[in-house]
Amino acid sequence: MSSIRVRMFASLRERWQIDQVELKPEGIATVADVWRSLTGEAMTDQVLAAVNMEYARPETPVREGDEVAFFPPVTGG
Amino acid sequence: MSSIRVRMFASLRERWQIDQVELKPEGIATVADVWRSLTGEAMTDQVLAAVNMEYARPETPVREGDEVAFFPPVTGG
Amino acid sequence: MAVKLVHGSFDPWRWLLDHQETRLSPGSYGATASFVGTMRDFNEGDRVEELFLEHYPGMTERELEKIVAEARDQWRFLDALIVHRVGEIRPGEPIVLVAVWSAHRGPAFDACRWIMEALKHRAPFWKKERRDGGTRWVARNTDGYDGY
Amino acid sequence: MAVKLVHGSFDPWRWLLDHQETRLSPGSYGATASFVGTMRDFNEGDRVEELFLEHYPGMTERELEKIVAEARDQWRFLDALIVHRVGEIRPGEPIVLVAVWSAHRGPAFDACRWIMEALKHRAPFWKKERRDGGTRWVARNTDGYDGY
Repeated sequence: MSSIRVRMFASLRERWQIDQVELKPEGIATVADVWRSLTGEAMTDQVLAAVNMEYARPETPVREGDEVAFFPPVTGG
Repeated sequence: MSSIRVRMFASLRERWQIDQVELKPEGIATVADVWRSLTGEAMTDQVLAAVNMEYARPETPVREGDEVAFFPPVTGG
Repeated sequence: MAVKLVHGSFDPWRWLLDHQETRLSPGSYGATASFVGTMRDFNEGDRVEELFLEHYPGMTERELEKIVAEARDQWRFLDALIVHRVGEIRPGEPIVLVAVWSAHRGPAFDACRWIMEALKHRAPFWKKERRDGGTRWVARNTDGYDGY
Repeated sequence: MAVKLVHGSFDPWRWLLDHQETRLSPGSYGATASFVGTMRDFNEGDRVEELFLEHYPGMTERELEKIVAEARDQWRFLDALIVHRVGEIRPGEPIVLVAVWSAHRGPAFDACRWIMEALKHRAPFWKKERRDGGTRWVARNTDGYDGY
């Protein structure tokens, strides 16, 4: 069975020491579930998320095979 | 006694066949007077004016030694 | 701050870069907003063959300098450059460059656009177009905020 | 329409000109609005020695392309170019170029600024600054319309 790939960027990657990790999909239904399973915390507005490279919300559904990313507010340009 | 220098630009120069002309200041108090003495007409909003290279209005005073210019709406850029 | 009228074709990006390299200190500005107006070969459905740009020597420069000074009263920016062609212009050739350098992007965008609109509405330039062998004066500049 | 991420220093005016010469037909566009963001050597009063720009390969490009597509839904323009640096950047070096070509100036100005704001608020880039030997992530981008 395929897993969920999770990525973290910038300050979140450094804070949680996670660059990329594979998660078993059991018990995971949403983006918020992914975050909680990795950090033990609830998402705040300082944590942005994407599913398959599209912006997502904490309640966005996550399925096996998805790539879920977490990152802080963007600061490009 | 010094005269008033009058210049016309663009379509006005072509219409009135006046590039530059010197006017005696007698009987001339305002920009509108200058225009009327050259064209016999009243100024319309299609005629813009400057006195000494600053935008002026029909009622702007004109004195001997001044340079008065008439031109159509500007179309640069 | 610099205002230049040029006869003959000019490379706006060369002017911008030269100004930047000679007048601005690297690392001092975070934002450069610029606008280049170019002669199109069509206007209102007609093919335009050539443009002649008349100006009022002395007043044109003065009005452009006044416009830059008024922009400085409204926004905080480090430098601004206006370059405008006069004389004969062919399709595809640049007519005008406005560039503004500032620390942050807000004032650069605001001042660049405001200067360009003020130039269009106040600076004494007049365009005469040649179409199909005939010539005619352009009647009026359009509003740059109407978004068409 | 083109979106490019570049590693290492780039010349925004060279990119703009190359795009214009290869993608646009001379005489077709009357307006080119552009913005260049450059790394300043000071931020909030501190000297910044270096910047590191992280991005999300794949999503960053996709988000930039989406921004250009959304701009096209709102304004009529002929072409747009976004070039953005990633990796290490030194003070005085350009970070981003946004350029928009259109027939008239209104849409060029509007779309260029809107694209730049959308990029600042949505495109997945993250800046880490080095000051006095230490590093820190930049917390948040400021609003480009507040005019400071």
